[in-house]
Amino acid sequence: MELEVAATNFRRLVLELEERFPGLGKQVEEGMAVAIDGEIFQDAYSARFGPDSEVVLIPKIAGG
Amino acid sequence: MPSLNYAAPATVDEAVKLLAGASGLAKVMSGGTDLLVQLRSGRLRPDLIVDTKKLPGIMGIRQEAGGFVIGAATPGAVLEADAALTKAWPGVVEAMDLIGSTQIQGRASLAGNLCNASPAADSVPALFAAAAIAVIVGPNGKREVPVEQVPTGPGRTSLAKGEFILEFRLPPRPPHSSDAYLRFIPRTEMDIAVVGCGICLTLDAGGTCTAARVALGAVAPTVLLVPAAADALIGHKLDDATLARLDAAAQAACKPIDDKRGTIVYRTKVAGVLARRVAAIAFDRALGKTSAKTH
Amino acid sequence: MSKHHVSAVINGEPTEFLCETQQTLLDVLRDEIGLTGSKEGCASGDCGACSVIVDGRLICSCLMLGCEADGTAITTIEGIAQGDHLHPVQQKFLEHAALQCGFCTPGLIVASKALLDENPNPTEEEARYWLAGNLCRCTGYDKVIRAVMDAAEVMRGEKAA
Amino acid sequence: MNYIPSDLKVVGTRPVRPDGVEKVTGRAQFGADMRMSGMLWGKVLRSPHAHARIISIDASKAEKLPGVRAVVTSKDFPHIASEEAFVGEGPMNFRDLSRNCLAWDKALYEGHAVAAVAASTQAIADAALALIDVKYEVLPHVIDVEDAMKDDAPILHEDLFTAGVTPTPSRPSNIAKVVTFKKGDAEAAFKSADVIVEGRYTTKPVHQAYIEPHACLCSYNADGQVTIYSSSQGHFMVRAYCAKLLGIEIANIRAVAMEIGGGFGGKTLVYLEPVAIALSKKSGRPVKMQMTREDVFRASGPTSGATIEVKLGAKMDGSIVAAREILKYQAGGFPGSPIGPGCMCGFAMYDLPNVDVVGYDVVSNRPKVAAYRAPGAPISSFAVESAMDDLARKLNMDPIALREKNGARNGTKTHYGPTHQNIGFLATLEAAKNHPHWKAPLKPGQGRGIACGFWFNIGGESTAGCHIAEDGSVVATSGSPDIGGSRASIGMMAAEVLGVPAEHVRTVIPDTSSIGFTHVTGGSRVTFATGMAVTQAAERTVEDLKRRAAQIWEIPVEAVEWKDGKAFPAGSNAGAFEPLDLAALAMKAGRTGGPIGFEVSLNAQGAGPGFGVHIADVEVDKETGAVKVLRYTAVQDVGKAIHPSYVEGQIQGGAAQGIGWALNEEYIYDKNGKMDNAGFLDYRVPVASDVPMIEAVMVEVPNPRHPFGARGVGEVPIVPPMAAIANAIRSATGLRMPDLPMSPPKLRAALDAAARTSSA
Repeated sequence: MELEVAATNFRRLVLELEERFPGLGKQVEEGMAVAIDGEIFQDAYSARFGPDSEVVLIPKIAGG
Repeated sequence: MPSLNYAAPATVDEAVKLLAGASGLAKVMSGGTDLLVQLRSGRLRPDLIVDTKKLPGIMGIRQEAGGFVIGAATPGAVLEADAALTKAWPGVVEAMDLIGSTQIQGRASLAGNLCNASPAADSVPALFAAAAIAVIVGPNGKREVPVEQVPTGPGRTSLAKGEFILEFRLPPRPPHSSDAYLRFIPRTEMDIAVVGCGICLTLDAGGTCTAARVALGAVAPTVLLVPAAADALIGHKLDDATLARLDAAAQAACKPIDDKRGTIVYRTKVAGVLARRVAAIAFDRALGKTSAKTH
Repeated sequence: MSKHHVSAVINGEPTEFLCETQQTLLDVLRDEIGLTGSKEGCASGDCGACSVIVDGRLICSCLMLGCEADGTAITTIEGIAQGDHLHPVQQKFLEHAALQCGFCTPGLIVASKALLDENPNPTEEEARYWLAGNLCRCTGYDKVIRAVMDAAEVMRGEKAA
Repeated sequence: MNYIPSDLKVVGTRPVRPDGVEKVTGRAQFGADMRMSGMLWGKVLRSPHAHARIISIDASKAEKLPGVRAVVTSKDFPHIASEEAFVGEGPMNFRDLSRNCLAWDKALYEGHAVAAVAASTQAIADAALALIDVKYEVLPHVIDVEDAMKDDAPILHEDLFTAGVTPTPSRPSNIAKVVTFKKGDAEAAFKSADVIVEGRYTTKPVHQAYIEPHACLCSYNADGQVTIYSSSQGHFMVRAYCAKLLGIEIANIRAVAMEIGGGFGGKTLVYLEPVAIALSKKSGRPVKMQMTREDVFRASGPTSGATIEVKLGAKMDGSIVAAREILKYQAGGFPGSPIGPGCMCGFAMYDLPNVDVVGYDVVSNRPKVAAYRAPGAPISSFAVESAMDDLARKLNMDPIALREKNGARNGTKTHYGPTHQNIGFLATLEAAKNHPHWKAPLKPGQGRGIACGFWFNIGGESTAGCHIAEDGSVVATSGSPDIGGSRASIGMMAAEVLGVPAEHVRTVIPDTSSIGFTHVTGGSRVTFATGMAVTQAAERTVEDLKRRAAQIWEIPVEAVEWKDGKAFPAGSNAGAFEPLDLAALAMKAGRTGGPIGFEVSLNAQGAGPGFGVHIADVEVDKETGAVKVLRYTAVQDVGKAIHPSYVEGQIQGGAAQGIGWALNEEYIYDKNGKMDNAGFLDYRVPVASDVPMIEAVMVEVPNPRHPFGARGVGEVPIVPPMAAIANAIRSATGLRMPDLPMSPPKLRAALDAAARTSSA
């Protein structure tokens, strides 16, 4: 699913998703990692993204 | 808590007395490489362990009356280091050598391997093929029995209460005789045989087999001596037709089970494969072509 | 039954200890004497982490009873180096990075020393088969075998340490 | 800052690791090596049944046995609600974790912990276990993943409803989760393909099989303070998980990282520590616990077994137009298989326009899976890389050329979303293609295969420090337990920044009360993330040392230059001063601001992904079905190798584990759902004589987000081996072996079946 968002950082993205799709924001916040322009962020509050940024939500990755 | 007693007697009489007089379960220990695992897992709860390694003659190898006498508790590493034994009985030595790791070889013995009575024991098909004699001591004195009469089923032997094996006798070798043992395992080391095969044979000067014994391991509740497979060799040279008959006879003798180590179908096929390969090695050795050990 | 009183020479030190029958030599070394260099990886003789040398022979200390040790001479990993002078096998394990987690290392070093004592010039195949009873899950054995072969060269005097 | 490779003096060399001598002399202390005065031995009673309701547990007889000091069951633990919570390490369902440590109402697999005792000796503890009377109602069990997905399968959890499907199901299911990834329109694109290959593959659960069984020593003091000595991949993880499971404040727990005897992902969660703490609290004595090897196999995490279906569609020129993968992963008794990464990693290496991936996370009556090296990826890649090989054959194309044609490069958008950047896949393929192994002649009966692998690598939270001792020697600290030599690389990075030899830096791993929080050692993150932290700590130290030199010389700090471990005046204008080395500056520390040292905590971002290409040669004994690996070359994009020997070691070790996974390792169950091979005798990890030398080829495509260009290296090497060997077997025999392990009986049966077909 692809959609345009107004948010420019991860926290605002979560809030926006929660508002548009109740429950989704919480799920993203707690269960997913975010990849911004190809780079995976485990905890992305500090990350900013611009108008052309590719923001992808993916399952969290642990490791062996 | 039940207590476990331990004794390391210095004489055979004392050992027999301890074993025969034990009130609960008494176990004989030589190398202990099977016994200690069973003890640790709780599968076996003996009241007494009688360590035989201090008994005179039970450790070591000597030549006697043209044959060899191997002390029952002699570790595999000692067999392997004995050049004369290795030359005369390469199959018995390589079979013993295949049991476990270098570390296991420092402890494991022929008697332990035989009396643990696993159908997959590596040294046992070689001993069967070799027509080895087990010298058994017990409350009624000493008796000598062919090794193939010792195991009677998985984990069971024909030894009576108070009896244990003191030594093994390997018969004198006629000219052009040799033996060989191979087993199949999934790895290169450290596994229990999926199938094992030992063959001992004598050839005439022209390379025709005049006597043979063939034994298979891990294809029945006990190691099997397979006379039909021996008959496939006797009177013949090593050629494709002989090997094909041997393969068929070996397969026909198999009564294996499906388990975590192999299937009925697989074990049966591989028994035939190994019989052919072992026969080829034994023929070569008997003809003096090679004595190289295989891993 | 009361405990067994056992006297043995461990790493050159005359040592006495008490043990119960079911205690293995490994249990005794680790829990009674405090020599924890020998490791328990399986307690069934399948991993070699507890390898020690008893009267010149390499064995798994988990497959020998403590009470059997009476009158024996035992070398454990703690007795391989001479004071602060590492054995060539130890030195080469370090140089070749032949250890990662280091848990199987004591057993591998004891087993490798026993190999080179018996066969100073092993082939790679001989070294691999000798050490087949020492499981290592980290290294894939590559650097372990290189370290052993290199140590053998040093011990034969063909190469400076 | 980023360092210029040609300037590096320490990074890229091979010094002896700081903990080496301890480990070759037997002095290193692992989890089971600790003792405390008054210590008791703890032992666990485990379920003999694969699936059973626990009706009652009567421990009264055990409690009366002289020497027994405590018995605990799940009743001694706080009740935790089912929700994924964060305790620093990311999501974990703590109710499930608690139930895995000690079963609540149900035993979900054979070996599931049910009760535990603490006694003065091991023998008494064992005897006490036999006196605990547990009444079970044995329930039907299910082992296989596809059986567990059937409508009439025994249900493990009445409250488990499949997530990820609409509408939300009304019936409980063993399918915990469905994950889907879609890119383009695969269905339509398959119709445009010239060539299609399809395959169905299965893998068995395999265990990490670290040689050190889990072990810990825990002490609960009367004041509520707890000390934990244990071997794990994260002592902060142990602290957090124990706190959560037992309702203890985190600051009241001090966890000490003992040396860890291998983990490979299997020591990223707790089994014994919470139980030992509960026993210690109840008995008032320190409690030591260690698993037997059998316990390790029956009760600690293997990775998933799986069923995977793959379909690839390509044009005659080799360009893949559509790809589909369906993955069903066993999670064990509780949800949480690595299905997510499994769905992402299989096709991550390729530039594919149309992709459909569906993954299922499925519970069954087996031990709860734990992470294992590149969790999820090896299973998925075994299937995809086998199918790629079949596709290359069908197209009559070189298998490396097929991968080059479709290989991901910078700017490739993956099917799971992110666009690849700064990746080295094509360089890795190039190095494999140019390696002499790829062109070496083969003898009849031998075969060669190649396969590729991908892992994301991760960053995350790490703390490291750099402290200058009073004499100028250096102590580096790392919050990451060292599994495979990371103390060496951490110390080397500090030494590089400080301009001193590696031997001048001692690296230690302080306990959880003595250094800042750090995530588990996993995901190949330590040299990257903790390495970044130590580099920054050393850089701050250098800045501080320059400031102190400036103060001593009474010149501006900008006029001080740091080089080769010394402060110099920067050029003649700065003044004529003798350089000050670390010892000189340390001696004056008291007069220039006090102790010298910095600790840096960070959340590292930008761990670059890694790629591997493996080449395997095999020989098949067609009469026995035995496969011998003759030659093995593993090429990997490692970013920058900080300590090349340990990078090679990771690659070699991962490849050897993969060889075991390919040929012999598997969990075997009997008809009662009990594991039939819980020991090193019949769970067959490779021994020294099973494997050849493994040539590790390091391709260095620097990761710009790390000061030295490092990428994680530990996970990638276990991804390609299974398919590389399967493809080599296909090359030797013409047979596609779709089921792992490719054990001798299976291969002989396949050879026989092929012979029957060709003769018929």
